[in-house]
Amino acid sequence: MKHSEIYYQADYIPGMFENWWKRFIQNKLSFVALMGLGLFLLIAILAPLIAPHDPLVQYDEVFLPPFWDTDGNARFLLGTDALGRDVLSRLIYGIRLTLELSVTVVVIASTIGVLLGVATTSAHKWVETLILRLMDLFLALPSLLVAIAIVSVLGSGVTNVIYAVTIILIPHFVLITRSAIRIEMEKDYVTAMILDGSNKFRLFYSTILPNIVSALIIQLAVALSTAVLEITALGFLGLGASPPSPELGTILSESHIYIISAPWTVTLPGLAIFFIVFSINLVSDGLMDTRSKEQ
Amino acid sequence: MISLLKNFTKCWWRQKARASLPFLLLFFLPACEYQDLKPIRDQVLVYCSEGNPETFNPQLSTSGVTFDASSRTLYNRLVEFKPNSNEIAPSLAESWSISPDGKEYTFHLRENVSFHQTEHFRPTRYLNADDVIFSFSKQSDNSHPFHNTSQLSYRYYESMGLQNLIESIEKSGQHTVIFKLSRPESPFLATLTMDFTSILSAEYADSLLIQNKRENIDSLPVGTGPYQLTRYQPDAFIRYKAHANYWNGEQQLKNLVFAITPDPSLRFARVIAGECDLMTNPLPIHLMTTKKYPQIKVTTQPGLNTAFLSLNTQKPPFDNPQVRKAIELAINKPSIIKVVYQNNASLANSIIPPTSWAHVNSLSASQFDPQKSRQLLEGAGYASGFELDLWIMSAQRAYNPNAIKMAELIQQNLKAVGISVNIHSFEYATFLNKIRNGEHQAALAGWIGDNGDPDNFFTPLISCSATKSGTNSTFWCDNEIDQHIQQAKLEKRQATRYKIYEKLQQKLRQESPLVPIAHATRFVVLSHKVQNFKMLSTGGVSFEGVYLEQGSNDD
Amino acid sequence: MNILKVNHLSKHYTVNRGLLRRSLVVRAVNDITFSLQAGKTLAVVGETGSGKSTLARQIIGLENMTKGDIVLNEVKLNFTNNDHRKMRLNKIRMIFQNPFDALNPKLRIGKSLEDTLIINTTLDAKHRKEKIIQTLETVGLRSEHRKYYPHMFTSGQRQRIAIARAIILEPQIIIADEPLSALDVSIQAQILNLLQELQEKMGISYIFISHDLNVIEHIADHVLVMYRGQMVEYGSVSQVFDDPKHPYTQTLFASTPMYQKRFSSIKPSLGKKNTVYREDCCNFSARCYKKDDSCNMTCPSITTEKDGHQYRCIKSD
Amino acid sequence: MIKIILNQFANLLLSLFGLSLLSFLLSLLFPTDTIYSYQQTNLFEKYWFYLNQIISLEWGTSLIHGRNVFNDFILNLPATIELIFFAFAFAAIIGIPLGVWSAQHKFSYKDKTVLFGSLMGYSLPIYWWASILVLFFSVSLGLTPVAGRIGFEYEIQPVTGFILIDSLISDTPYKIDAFYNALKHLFLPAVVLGTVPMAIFVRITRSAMIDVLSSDFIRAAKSRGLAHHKVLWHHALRNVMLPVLTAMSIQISVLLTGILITEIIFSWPGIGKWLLEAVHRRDYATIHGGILAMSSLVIITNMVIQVVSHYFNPELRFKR
Repeated sequence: MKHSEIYYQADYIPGMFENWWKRFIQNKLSFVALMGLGLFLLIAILAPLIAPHDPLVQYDEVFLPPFWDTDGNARFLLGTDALGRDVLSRLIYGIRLTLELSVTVVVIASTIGVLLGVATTSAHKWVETLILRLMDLFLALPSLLVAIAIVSVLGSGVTNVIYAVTIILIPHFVLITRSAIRIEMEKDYVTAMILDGSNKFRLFYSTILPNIVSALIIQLAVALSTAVLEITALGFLGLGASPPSPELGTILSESHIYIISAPWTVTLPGLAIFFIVFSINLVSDGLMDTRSKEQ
Repeated sequence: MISLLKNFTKCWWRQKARASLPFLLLFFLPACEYQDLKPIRDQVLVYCSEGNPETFNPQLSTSGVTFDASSRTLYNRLVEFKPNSNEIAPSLAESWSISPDGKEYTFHLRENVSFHQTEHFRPTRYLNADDVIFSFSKQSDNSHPFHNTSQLSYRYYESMGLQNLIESIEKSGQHTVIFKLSRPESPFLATLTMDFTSILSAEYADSLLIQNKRENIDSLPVGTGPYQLTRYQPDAFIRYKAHANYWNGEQQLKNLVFAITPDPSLRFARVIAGECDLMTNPLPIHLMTTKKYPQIKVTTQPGLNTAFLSLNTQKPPFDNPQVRKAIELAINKPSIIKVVYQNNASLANSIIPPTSWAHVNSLSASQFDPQKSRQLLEGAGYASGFELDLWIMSAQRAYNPNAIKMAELIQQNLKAVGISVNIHSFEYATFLNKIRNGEHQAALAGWIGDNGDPDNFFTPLISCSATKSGTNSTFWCDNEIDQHIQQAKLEKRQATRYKIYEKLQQKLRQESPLVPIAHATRFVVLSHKVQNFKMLSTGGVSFEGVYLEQGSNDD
Repeated sequence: MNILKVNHLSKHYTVNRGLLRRSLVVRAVNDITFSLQAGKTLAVVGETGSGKSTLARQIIGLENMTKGDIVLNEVKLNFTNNDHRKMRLNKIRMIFQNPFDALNPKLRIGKSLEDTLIINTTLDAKHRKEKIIQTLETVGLRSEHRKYYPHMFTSGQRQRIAIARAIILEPQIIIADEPLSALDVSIQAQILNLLQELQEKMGISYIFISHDLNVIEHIADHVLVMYRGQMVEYGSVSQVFDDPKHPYTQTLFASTPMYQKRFSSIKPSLGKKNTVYREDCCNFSARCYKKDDSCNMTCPSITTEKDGHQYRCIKSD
Repeated sequence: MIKIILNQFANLLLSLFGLSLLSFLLSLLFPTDTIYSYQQTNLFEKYWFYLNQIISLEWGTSLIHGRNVFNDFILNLPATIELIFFAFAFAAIIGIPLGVWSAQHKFSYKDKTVLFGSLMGYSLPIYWWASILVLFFSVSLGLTPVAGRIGFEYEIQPVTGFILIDSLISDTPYKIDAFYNALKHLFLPAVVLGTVPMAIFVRITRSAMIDVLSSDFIRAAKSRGLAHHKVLWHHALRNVMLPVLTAMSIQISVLLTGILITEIIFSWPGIGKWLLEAVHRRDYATIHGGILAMSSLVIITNMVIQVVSHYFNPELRFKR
């Protein structure tokens, strides 16, 4: 027996996730972004508790500027909008609603997309071709155009926006899943698993999934930022959630006409969207970084 | 500070542009070229208009946007109001006389009135009686070859009841026309000032008939007006040039452009930036900031308009007057006036605005009373409320600066009495079409008086005949009321008419087929360069006599 | 006793070359026959693309055969029969060439090994753990290594783990597909020793795929030389190494430094491969230093000498 | 090369076929669409009829204006192409050099700043970005026009439909002024539309450049003593262009998404504004035709770029 090549003596070997986390937070920026994103999520979850006012209630003070302005009022920290509604509360609920919609969309799209992606790798050749062709077609088309087509068939409104954006996102998940699985299938350890007599389910669950999960998580982050942008864009174009619903894009489209006289009603919701998307993008950048370090 | 920064930026870009590659020049040099363009800019008046005209034939429309672009620019009527007054003045008719029984109107037409000379039509004769007869029979005669040139119908002609009123129009010599009426009608002269009575060219129609291009009469207009159409690009602009042989003298201003800008914020920005010289219907919030911009000024006028919530009385639950009343009580009008109009409007208790002589001051004011409203709803069997689809149009109107806002306020108000409102927004033309078909349950609508006569509100808005032409969006038809309306039209004396209208308005308050909300004050924001601009009492814009001051105001 | 017999095994692929061209039949493995005895090692030699790996994949059951049959423990294996498949997977195990690719990077070593046991045995958790520890120690690792992830190991250690994974089910045959080629020379020796140690202790037979003649001479009992899917020479190590009959085998020796002296007279021809593949004929002729016109006229059959040494060449003397 | 073109063409036909199926489905869902009131009972015959209509460019007439949808599309297209061209130019002219510069200083704070900035640009909701730019440049500074394609004082007859060309070939005395005025109008929309592609260009150029700079042939070139800038511009950039070109084909799709928003905000009379206004007017004939036309345009452009990038890629060109 030869024991000459043992380097690790530690009793505690950190798990895969812990390792990943350590690598991830090495990048300070993505860590800060993750905290930011967490903050947004916290705002979304706690919205009813932290919002100072009801987002729909209209007070008598119309177009009150934010508190730092000389005409500002501490009662309405970020001022009021054209209807005398508290901008801060509308922002808080807007973050909640927008994130809620985006997360819903991403969850549905990723589930369907991954299942379809798995299906293409093990289905009949012509089913595979059909799905892939369709996905290619959808990918080639401008996403907002597809969404508009869907919304103009189904009519505007929150539910239809969810359908539209889901359909936009699915192809990405299908292709990512498919290509990740195909790369995995070439690996010797997958062959080894087959030679162990593993069934397809176990093969997927214990061998392939852990290896494609990082690709999927990156795609989830990318999809989330796309979803936020598309949902708010549809809202802005008047095809999304209808007023007075405090969806960030809808808020923007409502207040857009006041940009010259009451700029805070436009800049603040825009900034909220920007920071949400920016922090998601920073996080997904960090995820990609972590992944490339891993390989 | 801003100007300092402005100068700095200009110079900086200029230096950079000189020193660097051509592509930079392409991008940044243009920003420094503004001064050089001044002279041409001064020869064109740009009006930021609110939307596409439906057509260039004013006979086919009821919308002010269409009238601004067609009747007031391209055409003339037999008679016209003097600016800012209710007094009727000659126009294409030099003079007129009314028979003692009030049933015969004789008009003597002006001689040497020439039509536009355009790329597609060269007039060979001056205006004569044939043109007048053509313009009216096109609307009245179903078998007229030009009656069905468009999918649009002659809504005004029908809703004003001219079909039954005018018995015949006869010509007596080249320049005399006699209108024979079936009954005396006191507002008839005022009706003839209205846009839909604009005089078209019969000769042009004949030439189109030969070319088999009849539909061109609506899209490529030929009129007698101060300007003629040179180019129209939908959603972008309408170009006019001065009519060289205009009977009232060629306009000093040679070029006129309507820049189609539905977004009110963009309109305002364009006026500030000097891209437009004039805009109507600014947002109230913008009015508060106009002092910051020395290059512009604001003129105001109490408006001859009413914004109201129209309830479709053909559909439950609004077939029940109790429910309609309950809706009126639940709506907080003062708050709407404050928030939506920024107090630039007066509260409406009736469809007749205060500027009209038929306005009744003593009318019982509508109270904001949710309590009572709820009781009424309970009494009508809607204790647990109901769902309501409220239709609005996305475009801003003279009587309603922000329909979405108003709808949202109403949504809140009605929520308090248990009615949940779903707001549906439509583009202007779609909105009108759907309303006309009676597809709505409730809609935020409005009316702008266009001939100064109170009948102009009653007949189109609540008469039975107007349910067919579609301007009566409540589809409410009451024979007694209709009789009152007719009676008032026959009466010559204003005092007696006032009595009838007073009764009418009281009856309307009880029935509430519609909920009057506000009479908006009208505003025009314009550059100091614009001279001699007068607002029309009826609400539209006319550019006759307007000119630009040359080379002043260098900002 | 022959635990494995391979008779006339063939694998043909049909390759589509687009709409306009005729499809092509590739004979990856063509008519291979050999047998393997318990505790013995058969080395398969050949250049890249000679069909060694396909042969291995066929024996282990990853690919079906076009012709021929495989007999394991006197049972003629049927590809679609589940029992046969199970038996084959248990009795024949495989070691891969690249130790970096052979272990799932996301699983701890113990988990990887345990999966194998869960699927193939009825042992409970405690016994599985014992078995894993025992196996790890057998291949020269320590029990706490089961908590480690693959990336924490050196390539030699990883190959040990791969071996552990192969022997944990106590198979009769291990197919090792170039198990040493990715390793440093010093570690190669260690792994080779380990493999021999295991053979002595557990009586495992190896099918050892390699192109390293040195190693083969060291470990193998028999040698099978393949060229373009065909068997060109087969015999015991001493037969093949002392007296290679086929020109291809000779060329192989000539291009290996250690044997170069003995075969210095042979000048490997640098010609291209035969452009036309002819089934059952000599496909080496274009590169053969002995070829003449008769090579293209006659198709060689397998010559079997009295001592069992086989080769496929008409020009060998 | 011919084979590649044929191959791409087959792909294109297949995509267009799929697209026609999808839009056929749409037409079944829009019974209001006058021209497609099918007489046929059989679904296949309906489709055949539909296909014939589409190929013969009989796309129906707008329900609002009553004008031919295809003519409308062609009328609005030049404005969009002009805008896309300048947005692309802006994105490439700023993005590619920035990416190269960033790659040269890789992992330094300069590089990190550029990356951070590009990620910001990538995250911008452009409808908001447009508002901010208008507020600053047009309203506060008065440097750029607020909206539109050219000042209304200039009357330019459309010949090619491209206002920059039309203004120069027009026989008006103010044509040079008009040209500059049109350029000024292009500035902000092009910047807004080009921001996201620019951010993407920066990132792609940077990573491609880092790959190329660390490759053997660049090191060989450097060791031959070639001047730094020569190595960079002659050898490295050429090899960077390929991934950038590929990225461009994806950007076409991104740009068209941006077009919809940018044109609305700047009242730019192109196909994006045309389509969205149709959506708001429920003008189904125009919506249908517009979506079909824009989708086909994207697919065809993608194909062209694929062929071009094949042509520029020697590795792929000589591969059989």
